[in-house]
Amino acid sequence: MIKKILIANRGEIAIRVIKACNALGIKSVAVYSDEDVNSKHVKMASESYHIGPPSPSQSYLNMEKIVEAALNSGADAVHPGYGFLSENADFADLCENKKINFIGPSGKSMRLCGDKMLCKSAMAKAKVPTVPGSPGIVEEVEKALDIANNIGYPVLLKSVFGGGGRGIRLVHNESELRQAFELASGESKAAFGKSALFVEKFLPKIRHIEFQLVRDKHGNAAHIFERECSIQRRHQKLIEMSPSPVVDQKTRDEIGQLAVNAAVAVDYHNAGTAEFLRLDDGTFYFIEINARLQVEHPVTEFVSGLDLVKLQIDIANGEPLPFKQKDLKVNGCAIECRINAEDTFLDFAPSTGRIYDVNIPSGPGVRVDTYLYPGCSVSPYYDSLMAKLITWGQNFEEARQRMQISLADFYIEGVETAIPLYRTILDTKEFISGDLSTDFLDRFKILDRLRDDLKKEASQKSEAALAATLVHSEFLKNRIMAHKEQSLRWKAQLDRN
Amino acid sequence: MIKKILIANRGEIAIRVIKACNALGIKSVAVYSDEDVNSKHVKMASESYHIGPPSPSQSYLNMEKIVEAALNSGADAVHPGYGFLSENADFADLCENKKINFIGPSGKSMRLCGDKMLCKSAMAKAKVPTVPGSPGIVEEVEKALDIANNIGYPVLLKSVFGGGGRGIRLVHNESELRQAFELASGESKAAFGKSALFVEKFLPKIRHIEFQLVRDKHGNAAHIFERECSIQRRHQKLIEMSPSPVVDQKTRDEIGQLAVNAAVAVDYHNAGTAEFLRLDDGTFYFIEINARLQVEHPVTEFVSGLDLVKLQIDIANGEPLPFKQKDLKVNGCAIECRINAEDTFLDFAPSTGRIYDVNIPSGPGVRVDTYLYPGCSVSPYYDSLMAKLITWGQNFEEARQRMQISLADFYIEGVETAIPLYRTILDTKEFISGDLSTDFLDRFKILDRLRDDLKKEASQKSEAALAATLVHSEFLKNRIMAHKEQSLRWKAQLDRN
Amino acid sequence: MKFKLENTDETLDGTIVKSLGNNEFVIKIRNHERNLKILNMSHEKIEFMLDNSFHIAKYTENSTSKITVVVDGVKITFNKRPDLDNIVYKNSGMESSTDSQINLKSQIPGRVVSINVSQGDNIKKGDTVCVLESMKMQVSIKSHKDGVVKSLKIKQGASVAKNDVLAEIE
Amino acid sequence: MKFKLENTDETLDGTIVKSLGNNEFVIKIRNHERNLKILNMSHEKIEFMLDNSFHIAKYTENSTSKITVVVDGVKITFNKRPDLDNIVYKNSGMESSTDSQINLKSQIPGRVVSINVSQGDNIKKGDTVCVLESMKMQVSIKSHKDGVVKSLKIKQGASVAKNDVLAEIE
Repeated sequence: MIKKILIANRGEIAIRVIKACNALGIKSVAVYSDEDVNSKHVKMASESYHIGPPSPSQSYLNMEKIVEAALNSGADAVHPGYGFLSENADFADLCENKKINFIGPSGKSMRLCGDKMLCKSAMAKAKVPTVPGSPGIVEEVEKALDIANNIGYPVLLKSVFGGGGRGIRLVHNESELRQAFELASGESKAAFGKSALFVEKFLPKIRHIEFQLVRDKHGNAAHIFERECSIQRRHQKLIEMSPSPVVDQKTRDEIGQLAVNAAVAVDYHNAGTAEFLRLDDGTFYFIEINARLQVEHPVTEFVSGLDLVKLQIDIANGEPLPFKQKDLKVNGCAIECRINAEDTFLDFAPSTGRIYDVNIPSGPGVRVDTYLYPGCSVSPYYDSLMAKLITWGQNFEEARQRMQISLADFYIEGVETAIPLYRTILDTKEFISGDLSTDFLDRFKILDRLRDDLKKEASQKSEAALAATLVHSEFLKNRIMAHKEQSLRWKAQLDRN
Repeated sequence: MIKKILIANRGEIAIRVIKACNALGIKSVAVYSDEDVNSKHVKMASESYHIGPPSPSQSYLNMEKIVEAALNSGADAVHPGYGFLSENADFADLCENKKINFIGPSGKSMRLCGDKMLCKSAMAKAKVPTVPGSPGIVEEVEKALDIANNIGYPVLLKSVFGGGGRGIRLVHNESELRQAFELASGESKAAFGKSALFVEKFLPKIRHIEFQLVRDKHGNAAHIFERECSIQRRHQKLIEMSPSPVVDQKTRDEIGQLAVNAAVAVDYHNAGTAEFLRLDDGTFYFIEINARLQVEHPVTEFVSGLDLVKLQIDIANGEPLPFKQKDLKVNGCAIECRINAEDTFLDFAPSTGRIYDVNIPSGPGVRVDTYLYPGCSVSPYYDSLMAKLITWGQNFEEARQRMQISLADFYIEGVETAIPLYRTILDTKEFISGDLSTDFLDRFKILDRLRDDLKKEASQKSEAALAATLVHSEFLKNRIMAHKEQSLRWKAQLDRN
Repeated sequence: MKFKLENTDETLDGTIVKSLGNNEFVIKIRNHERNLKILNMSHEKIEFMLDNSFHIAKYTENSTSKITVVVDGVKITFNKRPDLDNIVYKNSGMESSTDSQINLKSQIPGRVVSINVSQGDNIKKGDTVCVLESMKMQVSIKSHKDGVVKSLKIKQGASVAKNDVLAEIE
Repeated sequence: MKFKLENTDETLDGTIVKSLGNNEFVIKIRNHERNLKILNMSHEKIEFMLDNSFHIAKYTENSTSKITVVVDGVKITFNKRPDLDNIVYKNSGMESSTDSQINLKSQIPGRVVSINVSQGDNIKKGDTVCVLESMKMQVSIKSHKDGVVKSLKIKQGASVAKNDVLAEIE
């Protein structure tokens, strides 16, 4: 049984795990870089170990340092959170070698999840549909042309060495494909010594829908419904919800079963997420397994009543799942907004610095996971997620209303956030009707609407602002007067001396 | 349809109602006394009206002033919260006369709920069992003796003019009863010009279990399960939970139906509470209907998923209940701890003043309803409830664990609270096993255990405290040194001049 | 330095062994050396790591004889001269014998509802001297000793603060 | 006094009509008299009731030409001399023409990952001058105009703050 967990992370997720430890009577061990001396996770843990300078490569990605802290503290398990080392198979192996229980899948399973091509072929065997395209790497252009003809144009030509939009070419016909293949192959050989291209169908308008899954070390598995995460900017999620407005119980059962099959195919244990793309015609394609706890796990916790971190710990302890698939039922609806430190109008560029003041919303059906407190700092060294605001309602509309009032109540002084953007999005008829897609912001020109909303809001508050300004001018004038009088008194005194 | 609600209350419940208004797009109007100029409810409402000096009789109990504010602000409804005017039938009538929708039962129904004897006879007609005893006032001692013989000794001889423990005599046999009757009758005649005594069975060890009920203006009614509120001090609730550890579904259906019958018997509409006493043998006796929203309504909200304030507003709007009894199912378990400003070791005497700092707990399944913010004040003019900490879990044990960590996280600097007491109670095997009763604190000598826990805690923290003390001494020493040096410099300068 | 812990009657001794610079110190408590690193400090508050555990301490009282710190929310009082002092911890619930004291003080803030004795009255320990009201609650204030009411310091309807003297009883 | 609202291009005028004492004032906005009661005030913040509505305003910028207040969380900038000023509201997303400016400033804080130009280079508007990294994200900083790189103010690996000058382009 795990008695002491080192949390190899920082920020809100470290705090989330510490709270789970506290509730279960497990000791928690925090680690921190120089930048995080005053961070909340350091203050909340039972013990805290310093692991290096601010740069992640020297601290939160420094496996040796972290394992050393675990051994020094006597921690018998490590929770990796998300990001950092959470999907690093070597770290998982290192922990297991040192007899530290890694709260996550095995290194072997993680490697399978992390390798696009291996994962794709494992899914093919398990009959989990992936995006149509080449089953593996395509060496010759003629083979690529065959596949493209088969699945239909337009197609994407991708490099396995790419990622996050790099090394991807969109082609509309045979001649474009021939040309692109030659170019991409050349580039790849120049850069990596070999070409490793594959072909995938281009999907123009898609939803991102993922299934939460859990699988224990005895092979018991279940999915805990879907989350729709289609509201994104630059392929990063902004708003997530469960259930999805386009998933009915039949679809949930069907795709949920595929998600479970995917987990079995890679012998996954722990909590994890099977990500899918969904087309407007209702087709789902598996894309990958995120082999860790997701940022957006609270929406699933709200609609299932389960504590996913506790489940992770139980699974790591070798316990069987305490429920069967049929025991799980979606209760109401939950929405999450990610409160990032970034400037919506500067293309979501980071905005860092000291947080002078913060008001954290609360109320029925409201949950906030955050590291913020008045006087804390948002560091440029780490990711921009400061807080997650999650609301629950008996139905989508109640969750949405509660989100709106909580966004209005959420005040963060010191950095820019997307809170005004979320308020605009949540009021659009498109969001309310569930017409979501990953290009939602562009498709509905949301930033233009945001500008209008901000103008309206400024107009509404202009009289109060003017009143404040008038008082301020008066106040300054009096201070200057008082100051002048004092100067005169001083001068008189000096004259007397 | 209600568009603007005046909230005739203050503190956490005013804030709770304002949040409900915001979520529903209804404007909120706050009222405040001189004492509450800086209170949070005043800052959160759409509009706020000053209604008088601090003393409740001149402000929050001042019906005319409040109705005037409602009319001036254009509010079309009044929410009374709990306490103050919430169970004042004249106020309900006054609102209705002024065409303001009173969010609560009719004045007539409220009068019936408020009169012990009328209510008791209404319940007798509706076959809702009340505590055995005289059906009404007993004029003659022989009649009292008959009844006592019938229900069995010991019995309580009570005066209708009493309340809160006053005017109650415990008698064990016929001769004691004769003597007590004579005395009490004489006292009552001297004080009120007439005697109005009744006899009730003495119940030695009881649980306080109440049922939440709702009834709309069309006569549709339902109960929303029970709350067990047996942990009390001086007849005031400290800890509440739903479900009760001794209520199974069969009992819930049966007593819940009695609660609904009670509501019908007094033609109640609005949300309300039927209070019962439960004996160890499983007998339930109805005691009264609380004709308003209860302090402890959030535990019911957690296990039902319903928003009771929203339901109140819907009922006031004349809408039918949106569910039937069979749609309601208990989901998990919720516990509430009342965070009062009072000193456990001074017999729960009030503790008022400025709140220098406050940390409000949060996390999965945690809700806090409070008016606290750093720098606010706890006024001696109003009741001592500063905050309600409510936690939910899939089962009692999860809710209890979450309550424990939230209590540990809840930091209030400036006044005394029962937080340490709650931490002790929640760890006792008696609380965990559900062995609750209204004399829980005495029966298990909880204050002695609290003293032991505080000693243990002080012991655990003593080394850190000593370290802080050492640093402080050093710091002071250095400051004194620095000060001396500066004095010397000044002296030298003066000497030069 | 030796300190007596009021809460538990333990005696602790501690010293600062040396400064390591950079706000780090080696201290010795109960003959064990421990590392102390100050993160933030003001005259009323200190945040520090003691070995690998974070603590926050607020100084709430500091007299020549005792110091009270609230560490991680736990109030701890040290007597600086453990040999001389024998004050009983407030939270122990055991009030020290106050027979020798003249002043009857209020332990709560409130409004004076009634005064039940007059100057010159002979009263007994436990007799109600006055009734205060605070937060809708009426609290009887009882005499802490037998004696004569020398003077009354309160008026009906007036407010009293915590620790205000209500009456002198001799 | 007349103020132009940058956010919407409205012009508002307001004056303090009189003081009622006890921190209450009558003010006139758009020719309507309104009651203003100050609840709390410091040089950086004011809490007040305007008629029957509570507001909290923080003063974040005050120069001779403009004043920025955050009212109930909404940032509002007034130009004090509406006839002269024509600065475009930052949040409008429309950058003012900066061709005449020499300094290329960073709009984000970050670490310099690479410098893509050298002193004396001829560059065009939109050319990448350097790449900054912040919060795991790489951001290319592009020239705001055609010109010659007169000087570079940054070093690889160094940190820059928001609004730091990165290069001079003439």
